Amino acid sequence: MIRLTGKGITKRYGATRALDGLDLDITSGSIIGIAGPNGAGKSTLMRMLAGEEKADSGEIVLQRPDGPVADVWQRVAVVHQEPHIWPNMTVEQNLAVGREGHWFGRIAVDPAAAEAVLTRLGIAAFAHYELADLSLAVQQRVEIARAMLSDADVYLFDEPNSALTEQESEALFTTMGELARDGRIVLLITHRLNDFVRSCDRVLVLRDGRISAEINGAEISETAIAAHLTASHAGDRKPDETRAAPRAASGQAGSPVWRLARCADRLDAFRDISIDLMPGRIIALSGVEGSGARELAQAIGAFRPMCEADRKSLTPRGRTSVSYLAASRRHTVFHNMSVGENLAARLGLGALGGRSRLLDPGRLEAIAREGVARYRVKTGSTSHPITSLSGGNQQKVALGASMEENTDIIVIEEPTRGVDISSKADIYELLRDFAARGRSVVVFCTEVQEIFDVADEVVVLSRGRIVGRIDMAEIADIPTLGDRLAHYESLPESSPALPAGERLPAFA
Amino acid sequence: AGITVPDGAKSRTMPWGEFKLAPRIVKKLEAGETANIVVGIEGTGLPIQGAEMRIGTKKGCETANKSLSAECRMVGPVNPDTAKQLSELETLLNSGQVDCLALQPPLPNQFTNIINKYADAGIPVFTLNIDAPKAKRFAFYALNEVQAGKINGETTARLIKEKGIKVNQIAMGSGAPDQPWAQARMEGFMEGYKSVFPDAKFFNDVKSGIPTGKNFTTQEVLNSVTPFLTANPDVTLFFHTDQGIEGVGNVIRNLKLNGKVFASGFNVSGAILDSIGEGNTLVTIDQGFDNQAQAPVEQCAQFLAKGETPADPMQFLRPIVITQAGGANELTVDAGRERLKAAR
Amino acid sequence: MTQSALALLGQQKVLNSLRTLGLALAIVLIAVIVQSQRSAFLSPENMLTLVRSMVALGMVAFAQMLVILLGEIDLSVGAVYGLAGTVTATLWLGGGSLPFTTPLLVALAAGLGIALLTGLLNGFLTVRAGLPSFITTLGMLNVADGLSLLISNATTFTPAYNEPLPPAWELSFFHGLGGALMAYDIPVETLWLVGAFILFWILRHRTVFGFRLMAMGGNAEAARVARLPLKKYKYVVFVLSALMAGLAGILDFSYVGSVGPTQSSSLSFQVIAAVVIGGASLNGGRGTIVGTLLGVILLALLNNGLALLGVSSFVQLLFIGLVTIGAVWLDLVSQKLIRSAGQRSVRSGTGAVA
Amino acid sequence: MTQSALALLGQQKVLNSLRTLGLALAIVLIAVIVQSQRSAFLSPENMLTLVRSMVALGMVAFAQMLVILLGEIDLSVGAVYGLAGTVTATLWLGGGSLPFTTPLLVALAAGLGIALLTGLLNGFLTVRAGLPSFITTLGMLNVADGLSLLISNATTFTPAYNEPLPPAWELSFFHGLGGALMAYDIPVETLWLVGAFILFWILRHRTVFGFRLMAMGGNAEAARVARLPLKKYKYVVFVLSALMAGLAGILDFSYVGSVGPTQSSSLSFQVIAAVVIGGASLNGGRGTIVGTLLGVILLALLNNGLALLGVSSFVQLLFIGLVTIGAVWLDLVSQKLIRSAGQRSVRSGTGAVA
Ligand SMILES: Nc1ncnc2c1ncn2[C@@H]1O[C@H](COP(=O)(O)OP(=O)(O)OP(=O)(O)O)[C@@H](O)[C@H]1O
Ligand SMILES: Nc1ncnc2c1ncn2[C@@H]1O[C@H](COP(=O)(O)OP(=O)(O)OP(=O)(O)O)[C@@H](O)[C@H]1O
Ligand SMILES: [Mg+2]
Ligand SMILES: [Mg+2]
Repeated sequence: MIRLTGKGITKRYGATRALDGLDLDITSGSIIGIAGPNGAGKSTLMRMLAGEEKADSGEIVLQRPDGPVADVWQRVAVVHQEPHIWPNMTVEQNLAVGREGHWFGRIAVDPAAAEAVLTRLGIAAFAHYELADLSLAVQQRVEIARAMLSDADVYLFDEPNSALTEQESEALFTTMGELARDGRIVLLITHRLNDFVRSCDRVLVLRDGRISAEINGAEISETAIAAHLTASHAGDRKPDETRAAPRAASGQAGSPVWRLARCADRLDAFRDISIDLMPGRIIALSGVEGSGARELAQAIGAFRPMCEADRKSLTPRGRTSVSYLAASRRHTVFHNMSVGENLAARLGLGALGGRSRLLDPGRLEAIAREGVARYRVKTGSTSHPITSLSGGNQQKVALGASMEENTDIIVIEEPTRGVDISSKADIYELLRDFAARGRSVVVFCTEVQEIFDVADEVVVLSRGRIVGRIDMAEIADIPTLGDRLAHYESLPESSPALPAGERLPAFA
Repeated sequence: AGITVPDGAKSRTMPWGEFKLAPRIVKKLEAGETANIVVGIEGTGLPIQGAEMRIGTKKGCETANKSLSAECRMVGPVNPDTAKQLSELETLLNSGQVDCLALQPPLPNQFTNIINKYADAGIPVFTLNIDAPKAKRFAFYALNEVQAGKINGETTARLIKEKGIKVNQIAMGSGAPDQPWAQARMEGFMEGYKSVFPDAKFFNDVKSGIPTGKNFTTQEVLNSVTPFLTANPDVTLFFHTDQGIEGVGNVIRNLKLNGKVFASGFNVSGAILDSIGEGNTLVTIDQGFDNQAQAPVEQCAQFLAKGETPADPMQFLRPIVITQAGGANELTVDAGRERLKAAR
Repeated sequence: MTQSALALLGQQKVLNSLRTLGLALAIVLIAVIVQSQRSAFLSPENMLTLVRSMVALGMVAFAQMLVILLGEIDLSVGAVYGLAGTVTATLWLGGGSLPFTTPLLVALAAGLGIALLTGLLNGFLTVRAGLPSFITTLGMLNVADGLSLLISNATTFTPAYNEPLPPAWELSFFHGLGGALMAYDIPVETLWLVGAFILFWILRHRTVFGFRLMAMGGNAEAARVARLPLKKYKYVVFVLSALMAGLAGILDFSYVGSVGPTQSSSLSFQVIAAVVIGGASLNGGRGTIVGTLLGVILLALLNNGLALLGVSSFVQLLFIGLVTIGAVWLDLVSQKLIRSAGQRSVRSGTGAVA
Repeated sequence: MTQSALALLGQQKVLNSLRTLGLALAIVLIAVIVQSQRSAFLSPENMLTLVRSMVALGMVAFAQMLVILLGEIDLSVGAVYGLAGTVTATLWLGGGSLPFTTPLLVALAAGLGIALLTGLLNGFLTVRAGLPSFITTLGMLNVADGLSLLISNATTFTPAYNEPLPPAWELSFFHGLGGALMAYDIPVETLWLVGAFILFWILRHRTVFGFRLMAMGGNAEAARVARLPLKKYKYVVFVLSALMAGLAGILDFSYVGSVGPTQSSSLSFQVIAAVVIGGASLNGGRGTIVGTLLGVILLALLNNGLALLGVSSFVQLLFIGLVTIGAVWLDLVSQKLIRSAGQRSVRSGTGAVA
């Protein structure tokens, strides 16, 4: 049995206490969950355990059956919240970095092991593709593969499945379970509470840099964890109330904001797509990696070329405006700018300019303050660098920036990626408000819960075509939705289907 | 309809050994084909120098064409670049594109090997402006830098004496104070000046010339000489070894030091001549870059057509001295302007 | 320092504005050393000389900073500087390889026009063809140099002694552009520097343009997602950079009174050095106009100081190298010190409260 | 092309290896044009001249590529190239500003030693002090130039005519380093180029060192987290770069037969241009040795071809600029074509199955 203990771990960034004398005692055997609101210090804890940064004070001990380990970090493998990968290298090369083997010759990891891991994660077909060309979902799986390939005692997973679908997550948890049963310590951080319920025997709740509660065995349920997470926000909704009731308004009359008729992708990721983007409606696109759903979202967001049936290229016409938010923070956050500047980055002179048509710093500051309050960004000040925020808070800023644009259509990939549950409810509400003003919202998400909570209508894609449409007014609970989605995705096509991974790479 | 190549050109005993004109060239000339005379210089885009040498090459070519059919080309990097100049010379040699070479190496003796390669391949080589005395070259055409500096020093001192100007300290500057030619000019200037005023006080010596910008542009001179003269009010005579004298004249005018500080130097331009007219600049020496290129081109034709080459390899050209009033062996400002115009 | 001043230091905004303090410190230090050796340093004449010597470098550097802020680079400025002057001179005065001359105003327009064209071409090749701007502008540097030499035939032009002499009003107008002296013998050229500083400061810090440049330079990919007009802005910065280079070339021509073939790469090099010394990052997304100005001052001051001190040219090179490294180092160190002082104060502040 | 060949193109591996095809194409194109005009182009003598002219550029560029791969830059190579030669010459031959001389071997060691030292200093200032390498190496460029002038006193050294003449074995040994001719008149120097190519190719593509350089250049933060030895590697590449520059300087000294103060910045510029033309990215993480070689060949070929064609030096500049841009453009276009052909084939492949 392996035991990992931490005593009084403290880490400060400027005025922020990210970890405040945290004590930890965990043993191998099962997956241990760590829950906590955004900015609680979860990722910081991971960094300390992995030795990526030094704690200000405190002590971390890893006890193996044969004695304590000298350099703890050497026995720790991490899956980071934002993938730490090398975009200029192929998937195969990415796996090899840091464990190149012999000094001389062709560099590669043990091909059999690599092949096995990649196949298991469904990305074997991409082995020779450069990561820059691949989507966040693939990049995240490469990060997972890197951890899987290392022989460690402690495995840390920081929101590993925030861009994975239900089935893909399921497969990941199976693997993690195997690791745990094999006698390793496995830690899981996630904001999808359901993940804790299905895979953990023990959940630690982290708040304000300390472990504030612990839930064990049968007590673990979504409500129980949520209760701990939202304990101090008395006025907050319970998660089961997240799903607001605007469905009544759905199906409103009116002309579509934009009508897609038999559209296709230039690179053939999808074809034959007809959708009406109605004002006031939130449409969720769903589909596994390679189904074309993500690409369709990008195309509606005018980020990817799309053409009509006659191969003419297509962009929203007339006065219709679109704003698009990508899934990866690498594509949404301006890391050289402050929180406030990021919130204003997409705005034009109309919003930022003073009377002299020059940039008005006061105006910018006001917008920033408003944004920080509206999107519940946990930050010391609007002038802090965005990179000093926790993952979830960065997401709120990015989301805020694109919503502040006030376009006719907003397209968002993984709207609440990494956002804690209490903020999720706020974000759904904001999206709904947005739609209510006669605008149209399109989301691409991989989480069934999220689709259930946010969508008015679901469009399911498989192999580049629409295979099903679900009107959410007919759906009563999450399992029903899950079944419907699984049903559409497994529909046989006229010809034998290829495994998902064999399809075209999803060029980002 | 070619010429008969004289035996004196076909083979010749030089101080450094036997020279045999390449049979290729002989055949060519006797068949009446055009001889390729190549002038390879250090920098075709250098201010003054590049333009004047091009004019000299053209003039020389006209004379050359009186004795044989010749085509003259100026080659070289735009700005000094030893490696590029060398590989260009090698390329031209290999492809048999040169029948006579007039070469300005970037530094004394630097291109000894390549000159020897040309000579061994039967191609006559003359140097100009900068010499390679150890190499198998026929002759060298240039100012005698020390002598030109000396004449400048003597003339300057004479004018100072005549006008009763009081000189406290003399500074010497250059765009390239590290280069042998610049140091030679300073050496000559000191010698010439001291022959009149043995007790003259010099701010710096030959090895520590004041740098005024390595690109020889007036902008740089303004930025360096202005603070220098401001900081050293004792310096009342500034000798500049090159084009920078134009900038020194500007500085004296800008700082309103007319009648207090004087300059002497090298080269001509409208501005330099005007400064002499105003009396701020006492003496300038027109190096005659055009002559330096013209002479070896003409000599190439002389050799190929008549087998003649100068007995003394050091062919020093007469420095052209320009002063306000002119004098024996000196040009007046107006005569200088005429020359400048003609050079266009 | 008092507790409250220290607490102030903890604020990000204050920290950001102190970014180039170390550089300013280095400049003051050098000035003090030079002044202690040569009292003429602080004389009005020398200060004028110093400022005047910054004109071309500064004007071109401000625009270059925007290019670098966007994550690109413009190596061609030195050549464009030369080309604009040469084209103006050849057209106006004749004597180059063009068979005709034009009035001054046309020549000036042509000089700026060819600069504009180079900027547009730089933009086109970088944006449309997708070439790295290092290659685009390196190529353009050679092309512009070649053109300038071809057009002028490597001649040196001096309007005041030209044959035929241009009309008097043209001469005085041209002289008035940069060379003429105003009250206290201040050359007109310095006004252009001041004007350029104000203009570019506003452009960088008080317009949406500058704000977006920063965003685009920091993360081009995110800028694309946010649909910021990246391509258009690239065109604009390249055009601005080329125009400023052309303008500076013409102004220097006016001030110096003559123009000839120049060594173009050295100006480009100096300009980029000034921008980087001023704290801009060659990766884009970071850079201020004040920083750039400090970089320009440092370089000009070094040249001026070393000339005042009468240091030999070999030793000058040594000094320039060492001081450049030293100044940027000092800047880094002082930034670190300020930052940690700020953090300490914040922490002790919170400690007191807790 | 047949279906299977197209399918092959679809494979990422093949695509990656075709990366510099367009550049090779441009080179062949230029060669064909020059040859059609001047039959002497392909003569053995001219080929030897061509290859010889690539030696210094190539050796220095290979090492520079590693620096750039890591996302840094080394501007000081030109100055180190000059410094190593000058130090060797001054120590060996005397006549500079040093009051003593040493035997050749000591002088050679000192020449390489001072190159090593510059590399270490570049590494130190970049790694320890955290200065941008642009500043570090720009400063070092000036320092090395100044030192070189100070030590040599700007003298030109010619071993064969030195006073006193060095021992015969020293002269022939030194000549043998780079200048001596082997069979078919091939200069020894070219062997060094071949050796450097092989060495650096292995280093870049067949060792953990090269692999990790690529990783570190692609994402330094991820490399830090993966605990790759970033700092050590930075030292190594700067040292390698300086050493190769020093070595090239000494070899060229041997080949040319003399050495004097040179304009150093032009070599640095050319070297970086060759690396970038060869497809390396100045942001790091991308670059190959074969690409760099092609970049070097392109530049050398251009000089050689234009000299052969007898183009005037002003027009040469124009051509160099245009061809540089054109070649890189061709490279980009051909990459895109190959890529989309590959994608089409993959798609039609899947289409057939579906
Ligand atoms: N590099 C940094 N500089 C300054 N502050 C930081 C830095 N990294 C983290 N912090 C701060 O530390 C706190 C904890 O951040 P951390 O990333 O650990 O949160 P988290 O629990 O992972 O949140 P999330 O669920 O949003 O990912 C936050 O307040 C954050 O702003
Ligand atoms: N308001 C908008 N709403 C929807 N689509 C838009 C909008 N503005 C631009 N687009 C589309 O987004 C894509 C990128 O637009 P943008 O004008 O920002 O590009 P650009 O960088 O200026 O490039 P270029 O003008 O050269 O195409 C284009 O396909 C454009 O048609
Ligand atoms: Mg986190
Ligand atoms: Mg546009």
